[in-house]
Amino acid sequence: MSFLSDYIHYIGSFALVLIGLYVVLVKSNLIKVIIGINLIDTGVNLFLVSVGYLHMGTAPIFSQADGAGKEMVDPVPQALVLTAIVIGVSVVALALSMAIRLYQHYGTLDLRKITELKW
Amino acid sequence: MVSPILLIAVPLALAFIIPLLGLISQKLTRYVPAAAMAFNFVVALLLLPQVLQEPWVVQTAGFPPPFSIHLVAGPLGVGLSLLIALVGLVVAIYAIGYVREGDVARYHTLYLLLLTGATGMVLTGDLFNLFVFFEILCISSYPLVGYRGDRAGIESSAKYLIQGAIGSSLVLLGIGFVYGLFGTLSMADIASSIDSVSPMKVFISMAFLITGFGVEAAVLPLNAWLPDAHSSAPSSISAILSGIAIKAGVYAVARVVFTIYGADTIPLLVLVVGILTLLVGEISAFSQNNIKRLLAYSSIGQIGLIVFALGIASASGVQGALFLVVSHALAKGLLFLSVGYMIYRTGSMEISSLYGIARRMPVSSLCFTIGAFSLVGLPPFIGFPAKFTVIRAALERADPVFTALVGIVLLGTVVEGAYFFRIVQGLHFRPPPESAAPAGAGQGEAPISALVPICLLAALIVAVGVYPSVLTDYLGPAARDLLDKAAYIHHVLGV
Amino acid sequence: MRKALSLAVLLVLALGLASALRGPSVGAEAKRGELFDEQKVNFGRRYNSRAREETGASNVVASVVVTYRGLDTLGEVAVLFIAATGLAALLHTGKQRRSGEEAEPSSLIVFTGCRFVFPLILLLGAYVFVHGHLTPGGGFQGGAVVASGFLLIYLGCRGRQPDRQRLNAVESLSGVAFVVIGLVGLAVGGSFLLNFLPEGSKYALLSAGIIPVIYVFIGLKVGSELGGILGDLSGARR
Amino acid sequence: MIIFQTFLLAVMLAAAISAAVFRDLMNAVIACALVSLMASIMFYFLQAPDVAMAEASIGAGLTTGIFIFAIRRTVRQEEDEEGS
Repeated sequence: MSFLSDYIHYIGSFALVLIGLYVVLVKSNLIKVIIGINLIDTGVNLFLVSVGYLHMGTAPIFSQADGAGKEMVDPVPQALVLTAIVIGVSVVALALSMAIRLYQHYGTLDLRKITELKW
Repeated sequence: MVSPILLIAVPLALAFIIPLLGLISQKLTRYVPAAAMAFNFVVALLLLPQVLQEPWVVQTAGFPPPFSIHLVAGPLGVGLSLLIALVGLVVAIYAIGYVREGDVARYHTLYLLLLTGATGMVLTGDLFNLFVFFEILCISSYPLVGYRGDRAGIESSAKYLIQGAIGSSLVLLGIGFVYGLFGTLSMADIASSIDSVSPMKVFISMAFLITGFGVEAAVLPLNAWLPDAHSSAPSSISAILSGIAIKAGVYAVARVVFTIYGADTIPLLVLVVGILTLLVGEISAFSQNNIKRLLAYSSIGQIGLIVFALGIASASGVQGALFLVVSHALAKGLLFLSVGYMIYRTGSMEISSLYGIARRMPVSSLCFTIGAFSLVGLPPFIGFPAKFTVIRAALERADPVFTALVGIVLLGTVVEGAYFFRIVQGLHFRPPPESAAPAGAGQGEAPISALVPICLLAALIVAVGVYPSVLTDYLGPAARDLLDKAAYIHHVLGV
Repeated sequence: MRKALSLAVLLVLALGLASALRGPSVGAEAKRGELFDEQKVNFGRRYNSRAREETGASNVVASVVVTYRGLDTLGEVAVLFIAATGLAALLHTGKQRRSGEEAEPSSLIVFTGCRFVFPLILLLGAYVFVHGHLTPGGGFQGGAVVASGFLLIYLGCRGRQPDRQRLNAVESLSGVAFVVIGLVGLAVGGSFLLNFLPEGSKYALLSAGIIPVIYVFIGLKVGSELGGILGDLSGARR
Repeated sequence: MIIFQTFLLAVMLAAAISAAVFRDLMNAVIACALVSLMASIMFYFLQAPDVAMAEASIGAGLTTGIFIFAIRRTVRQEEDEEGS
């Protein structure tokens, strides 16, 4: 059981990263690839937050009720993840606008058919 | 009193203002990047003598270094931001006349932010902050590559974005591992406690960081995006991508490897990767018919040479690498800028359609020739002392392996010389093609707003080539800044 | 071929990740604090023990985001600004293919409902970013809530679009304000983004110096940027 | 508690796999939103309420919105895979 509680978050986040990477590498539809990028982002964010997690810790927010006694989890990875989430949504939005433009040019989103240039 | 933070804060504020300015007058927005880069140039020039004495560690939010983001304005950081401001200023002046179609105000916003990202990368002393500025650099270059909105531009920009996004995810994973291991993000702090962790874990985090930053640095297996992106972007953007953006990626890799993990971890692998990148780049360039693709592949070759020089990991090797960074930024910027109007005038990127253009555009062709000769490494230009320094550094090691590698480098130079001489000969002496259809875009020389920056770059290349001591006096402290881990830690943490 | 190659890459990555997991040293469970002397404990412990005295904010994450790592936040706002700008530049260059795409207006009930709910969502967003230094939430979350209000407008109230010029103006002004606050800190105390306002009393709305001020600007900026992105992607006319 | 978190992770991974295999892009996007939602609940359990709010509003809400806008302006079906 302790193995589960120690590692489950890492395993989940790495599995998510690997699924996303699989989608990016294997799929040829551009929107599917962007979905893959989104999955990778979520996985990496989950990993970062798990790094800062302290077993039985509390959220890093002081409140009037109590707070003394328990140790708080690490706030730094949470701040990093806030940044990473916003960067992720920026990349996804840009990629989608490119998908729209590519569709206007080629009438398809299949990366195998979009081969004006050599890869 | 100027502070290095102004190098980042002022361009950012100006970039935020551009949309407001666009409401008043679209024309005014064209001058903002040039103004911002001129400001940066002056500030960096003022800071340089001071930081040569002692690096300036800038704290933010009023807390001492390891606990809040800090900038480390050492000789290397300020020197590179001076280079970025110089090339950025020149290209910004060029772009005032060159970029006419499309959404001009947005072009200039993105362009300014790209340079801000590069400046932030070379100045910051915090790992995650490095990542954020890296993202600013990358994300602003994606739409700029596809700025013209044509098929090739959007396609290469989309492919660039996919590879770049995977690269940044890897960097973020690496940062997660580093934070898990050390509980700190300040590079000096990590470096000071690197020995307390098992080498295997250190290696894994390093592998993630290097692979991620390596995508932007375009080392061998990770550079599939580069020829497409550099050749389909507008010429002014190609100049910046080749001159500045790749160098920023290389800087990130070098900073992480040298400062965090120490110079003695450089394995032979880096040298081999550098040499392979050099060979593949030069040989692919040799077989190109498209002038901008050729220049892009040549950039790959030059990056290979820079990585090789960094891989020597001695003081003189790093000096040579920095010299190459400067010379390549100037020369490749010059080449892309001078080619820009040739392509505009002839309406084609084929080398054969540029034959004989020296009669119509003498100044541009002359400047192209200067840039090409400098890249090959001919004596009166800046490329010669740069390549000479690298080769001398490699031979100093007195190791048969290094001697053999120098042979391969010279072979690459020969290939490089062959294709550049072919183009130069074509530009000046071949008769123009029969089907030289004037595209109605005007004949003759490029406008004055383009000639001034081109001639400025050409003059710099010749001047530094004749008096290399202008630069070499400064390269020593800059190389020490990168190599001397103990001094870096001492300056930041004060221990 | 490509599939096999991709699977090989994935396998290598999976092995790397798995080997990194062995041993307890990933994660906050690692006993980092004992390895070093007092001065060099990890960031998180130091912030948790000192942040409230140093910044006056009850939400440690907010104080980390805005003061200790304020430069990151500025960069991140710039990234979102780049995305909005680049997206508009990409979608509005070249030929405009827009003909007969004018959808029929939505039904009266949906239209009225959206118009009724929209101000409430804005209010919620404002609440989230104003209280960022006291409770969970802050500039990004509040901005995202505001943007979801715009999403509702773009989905439900076709034909009645937010004024894009005004959105852009809000976006620019709040970005400039963020940098200017940072520069005021530089001028006053010699350090960018210095917390130069009084800390006030704990748990009060007006406390923690510049943190709520900056969070308000971040909220406005993120909200208008994400709203602009949504507007551009939905194909609404400008 | 840990059992519940494991269950959440299992749902998240199942949603991710279905996002990978669904032919209909709209379904894939909805599965993707489910992944973000589960991640957001995970963040809450990991004592990160700030991140949970951001992920729920940005990841599950806005990202889905922009995906849907983009799909509306392009195609909804993924092309057949004819081996590569």
